[in-house]
Amino acid sequence: MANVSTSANSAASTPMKLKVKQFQPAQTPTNTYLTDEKGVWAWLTTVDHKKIGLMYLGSVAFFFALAGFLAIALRTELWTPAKTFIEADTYNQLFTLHGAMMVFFVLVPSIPAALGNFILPMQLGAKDVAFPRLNLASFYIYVFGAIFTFLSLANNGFDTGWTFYTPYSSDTNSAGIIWVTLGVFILGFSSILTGTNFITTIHKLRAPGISWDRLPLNVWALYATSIIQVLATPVLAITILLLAMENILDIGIFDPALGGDPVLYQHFFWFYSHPAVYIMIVPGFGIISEVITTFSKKTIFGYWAIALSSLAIAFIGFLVWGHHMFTSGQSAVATTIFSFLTFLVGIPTGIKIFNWVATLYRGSISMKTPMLYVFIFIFLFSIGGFTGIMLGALSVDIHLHDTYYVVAHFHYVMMGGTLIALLAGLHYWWPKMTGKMYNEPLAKIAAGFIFIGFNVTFLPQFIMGAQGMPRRYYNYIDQFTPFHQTSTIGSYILALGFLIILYYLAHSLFKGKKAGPNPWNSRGLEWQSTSPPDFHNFSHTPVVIHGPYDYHQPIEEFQLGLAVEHGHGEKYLAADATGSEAAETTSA
Amino acid sequence: MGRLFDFMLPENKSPLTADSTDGLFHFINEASLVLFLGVVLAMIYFAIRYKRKSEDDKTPVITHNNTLEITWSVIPLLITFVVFGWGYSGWLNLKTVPDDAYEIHVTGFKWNWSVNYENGAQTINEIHVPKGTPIKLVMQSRDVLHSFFVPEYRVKHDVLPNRYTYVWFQAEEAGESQVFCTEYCGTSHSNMLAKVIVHEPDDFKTWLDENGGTPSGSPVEQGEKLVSLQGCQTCHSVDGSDLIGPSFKGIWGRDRNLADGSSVTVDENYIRESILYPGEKIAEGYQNVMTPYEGRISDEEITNIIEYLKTID
Amino acid sequence: MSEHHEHHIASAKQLWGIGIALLILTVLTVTVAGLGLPSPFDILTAMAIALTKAFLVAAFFMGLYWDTKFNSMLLIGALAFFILMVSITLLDTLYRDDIVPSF
Amino acid sequence: MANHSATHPKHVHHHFVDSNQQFESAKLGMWVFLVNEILFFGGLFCAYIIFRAWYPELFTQAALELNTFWGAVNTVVLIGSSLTVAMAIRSAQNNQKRGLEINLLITILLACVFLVIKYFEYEHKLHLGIAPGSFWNPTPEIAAVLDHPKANIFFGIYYMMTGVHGLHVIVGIGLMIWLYIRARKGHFNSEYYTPVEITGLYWHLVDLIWIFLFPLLYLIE
Repeated sequence: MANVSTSANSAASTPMKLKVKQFQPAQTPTNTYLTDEKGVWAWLTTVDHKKIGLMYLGSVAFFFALAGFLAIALRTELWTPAKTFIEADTYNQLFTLHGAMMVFFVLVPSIPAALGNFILPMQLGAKDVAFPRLNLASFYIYVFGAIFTFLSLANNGFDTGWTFYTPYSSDTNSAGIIWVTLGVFILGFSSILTGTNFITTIHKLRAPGISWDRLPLNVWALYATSIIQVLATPVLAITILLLAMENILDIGIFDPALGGDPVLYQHFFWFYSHPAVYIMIVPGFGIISEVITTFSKKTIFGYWAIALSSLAIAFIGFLVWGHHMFTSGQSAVATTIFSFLTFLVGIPTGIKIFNWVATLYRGSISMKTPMLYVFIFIFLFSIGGFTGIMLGALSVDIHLHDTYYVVAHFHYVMMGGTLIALLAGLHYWWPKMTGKMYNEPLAKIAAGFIFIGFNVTFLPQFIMGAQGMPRRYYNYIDQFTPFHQTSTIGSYILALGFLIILYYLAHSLFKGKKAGPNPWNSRGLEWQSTSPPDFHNFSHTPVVIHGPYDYHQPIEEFQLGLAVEHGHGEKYLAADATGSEAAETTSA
Repeated sequence: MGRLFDFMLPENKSPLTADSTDGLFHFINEASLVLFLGVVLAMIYFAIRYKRKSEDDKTPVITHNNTLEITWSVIPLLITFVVFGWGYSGWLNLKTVPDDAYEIHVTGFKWNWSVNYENGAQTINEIHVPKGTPIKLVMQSRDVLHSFFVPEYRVKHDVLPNRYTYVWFQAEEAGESQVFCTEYCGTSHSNMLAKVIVHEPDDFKTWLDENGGTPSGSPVEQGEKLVSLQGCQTCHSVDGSDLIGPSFKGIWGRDRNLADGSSVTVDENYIRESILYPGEKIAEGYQNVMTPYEGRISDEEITNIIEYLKTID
Repeated sequence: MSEHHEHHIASAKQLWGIGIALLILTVLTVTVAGLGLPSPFDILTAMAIALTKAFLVAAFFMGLYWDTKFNSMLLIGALAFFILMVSITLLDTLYRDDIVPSF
Repeated sequence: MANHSATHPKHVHHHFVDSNQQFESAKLGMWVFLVNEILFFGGLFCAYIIFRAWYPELFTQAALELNTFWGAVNTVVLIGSSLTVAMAIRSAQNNQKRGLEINLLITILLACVFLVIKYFEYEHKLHLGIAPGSFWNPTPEIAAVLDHPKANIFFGIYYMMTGVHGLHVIVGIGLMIWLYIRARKGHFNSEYYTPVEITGLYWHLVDLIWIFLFPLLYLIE
């Protein structure tokens, strides 16, 4: 190899010279992160971001299965207008638990803490996240939060809905509420620490050559997410703390009986919980950008539009929380402003969708399972988005607020968006994580079940919501019976889809075909390591000379095995944000 | 009429409050459908048209196109401005109560709607209104948050314990409309239903006159009426079936086991205490969920209720 | 980015100077509060003094003055989001129209 | 990685290239964490501002029950401790082991003084029945002065703000003790003093919060 130099931003001030060595990239892994340390104890005490990511993935899958099982129970109860098989109080506790678990234990940590933990350092060419021990700590904080929440079940449980609105939540004499608030409080810190870790990692641990304009869009999305986590989650922590004090001590800030204001609680709660929906969905956007380029074999269309729209969503997302409160009795001024700002947050989301579709134009499109999920994502998430516009419109929201329309809307966004993106990412990176391929035909069948099951479950909910069916109802009036029954049938199909996924993923672990380092021929840096990756991700600090979506460059140029030569200006360019460098290679 | 998404909305029985909402609902649905089909069909078309032929396919380098970016940012932005303006004007209409509106007071409490009229008439879970007149409901809650929702009028507002909120509507036909509570409020949230009953103006006048004035009848009759108006039967049955609280049937004079292990005889003082301060002595096997009636009910009314309870065997 | 990055070391004189300035400002704010200024001005002066103190602590004790700009941006950003939270919530709480029933 | 770790000083973790990258990362991480702390207290400040905007007369009335003198003394104590923490960092940067230990000790001492004063303030209020929430039971004399239906809420906010701040002081003391032990063992020098630096940042933030709490709670009569 003679001189390999990058042309990006050649006008920048002083290009940095790096002595670069070339290695023969390993094709077959020797010492992978899975074989490096073995045994349960090594896993539980590991500070390796990949293992922690997998532990998160396992936990998230566990809670998803549990909360999903609750959802099936709820849907079954709603088969008939009156009691089907459980009591009203049980039903109320189950839907609360379903919501709280799905939000706090599944959606919030799913993509950032599970997939993000695994992929982010690899996409940056780093050996680990900035604070590996903190990373492990945040996993255990998450586990403790979960334990506290389960302890609440042993203490009468809680039936407040996941929103914990006062004064219902502060007046209910159930020890369960105190336990669950404690659990959510603790859980918040897990989220905050993950966010802190990611921001620092992205700023300080990028490999030479990864300038801000070569950052994978997944990293941009995780960056935006981390910012929201750090800015919003502490407000949830203080809100939940105040709520617990309200319940234990009656301090009176939120309880009208003591002179407080229940609507103020809603402001505090939604100041976190609205941005939190972007904590859940924005990392999904990142995955979609990665998958859609790989399977179109084409440069992303509108790199900066997609990267910056993530940041725009993160910012505007903080200004719109009051659209959950249009009927709450907040002032007319606030309502008007919140409604107006709500529409602004729809625009960057639309921009992303248009850019993704434009990326497909004249691509080389391969409909592998991850790509199939991207298509499902765009289909479902668009419906979620358009119905969001409906709910942002003031007069219409008055009619639709707190009905099944809202339930359907946020399931389309959260499940049709986040979870489908998670599935896309899981299938996409599964070979990297495990070194095994899954059964492609079965995967497509499962995707079909999920797509059909999902729509059968939630489309009827739009109709019955608009017809007036309120949410969180144990009994309902007869006219809604057909919609509920269709929805229940859909939920069974959906569950079946997930069972198939569980089966073939487990199967692939033991019997799956070996995956090469780069089964999709992706240009992403994470694919230039072995599958599964080396204990330190890359055997040497990689040097990056092309962007992650430079599909017009021959793939050989991504597999040169360029690495920093030791003792020759060995230094990350992380702090050097100008993004210009010239790499000089010497053959090894 | 005859719009594509008509099947989604319930009948419109209060055009003055519902028309603007419905128009916007249809507009957003139809505009969304066009955009949605555009996106999805383009996506599917590309997937077929540019299907991968071989692993060596070359793709063009199309990094961005500012004209396109601006187009697909500005056009949706303009559409959303229209939606905002339309929604805002409709909402202003919902907030602006006509000056000549007829006022009725509604109180939400776990899990009933109590309704008071100008002449002292009182109903429970039924709101009687004349047709063709704007009606203003002044609402408050006695305990937790509730929300008053009539789908057929497209009106909804939360009902709060510490201040008054209101909705207005004008029903144009005699008949009934369903009322839901849409803010989660505990065990029987889904049973906190009511009906708006729309009368011809003359019928309403007659109804109001018949039900107004001071309560009359024997203590037992008055007690029975009170028990029904206060919604006691939502939680306490009179036929012995077990609801959220103990049944009234055969309660009088019986010994009752309490949650703390002691027992008490059901007499005047126990019933009085249980109405005013329900948290003091909880019956075994039941939760402390009843709202205290201290300050809301007179001694005479309690006496009447006691007389009535004596009669339920 | 030099090869060998030197961390700024504040001189003892500087640190003591800031400490004494903070002390004086504390005495000042108590004194001004004792004067009993009319309503908006008392809180305004108290907050102005508190902000000055906060600036001194952040810039010199916490070293933001010598640090990378990004860390200052973080602090300012946090304050900006706090102000957003308060001001938007005030848009509700200050402008509620309470209606009183007429009978 | 064998050849890699050979060039690594002992305190640098394997995933960092050099000491400087590790230091800068730790500092950035701490600043991001401080952002979260500011928003955490921000919720309480927000509640304060909202209720003050609703009931200005309550706040001026209730502040009379708070002792300005001791509040001011505590402000001085915390400012002093911030100064000693800054001096401790300076000592570490200059390889002055003794200076580092002494400065850390003074900081711990001042933090304890702060808590003791706070304890007596609380004690006095609880004695008068100005207690949080359901323990709210002011003596008749206090009730006569504090004649406001929402007085309990002011003190609810007061106890939350000072209580959460007090917890941060306690955590700070724990961190300082940990630093002191490590300083005794000679872990810190001009090349490696990251824990001192970032704990210092935390401690200054605790001071910053108090700089605002003091005028808002004590100085509004």
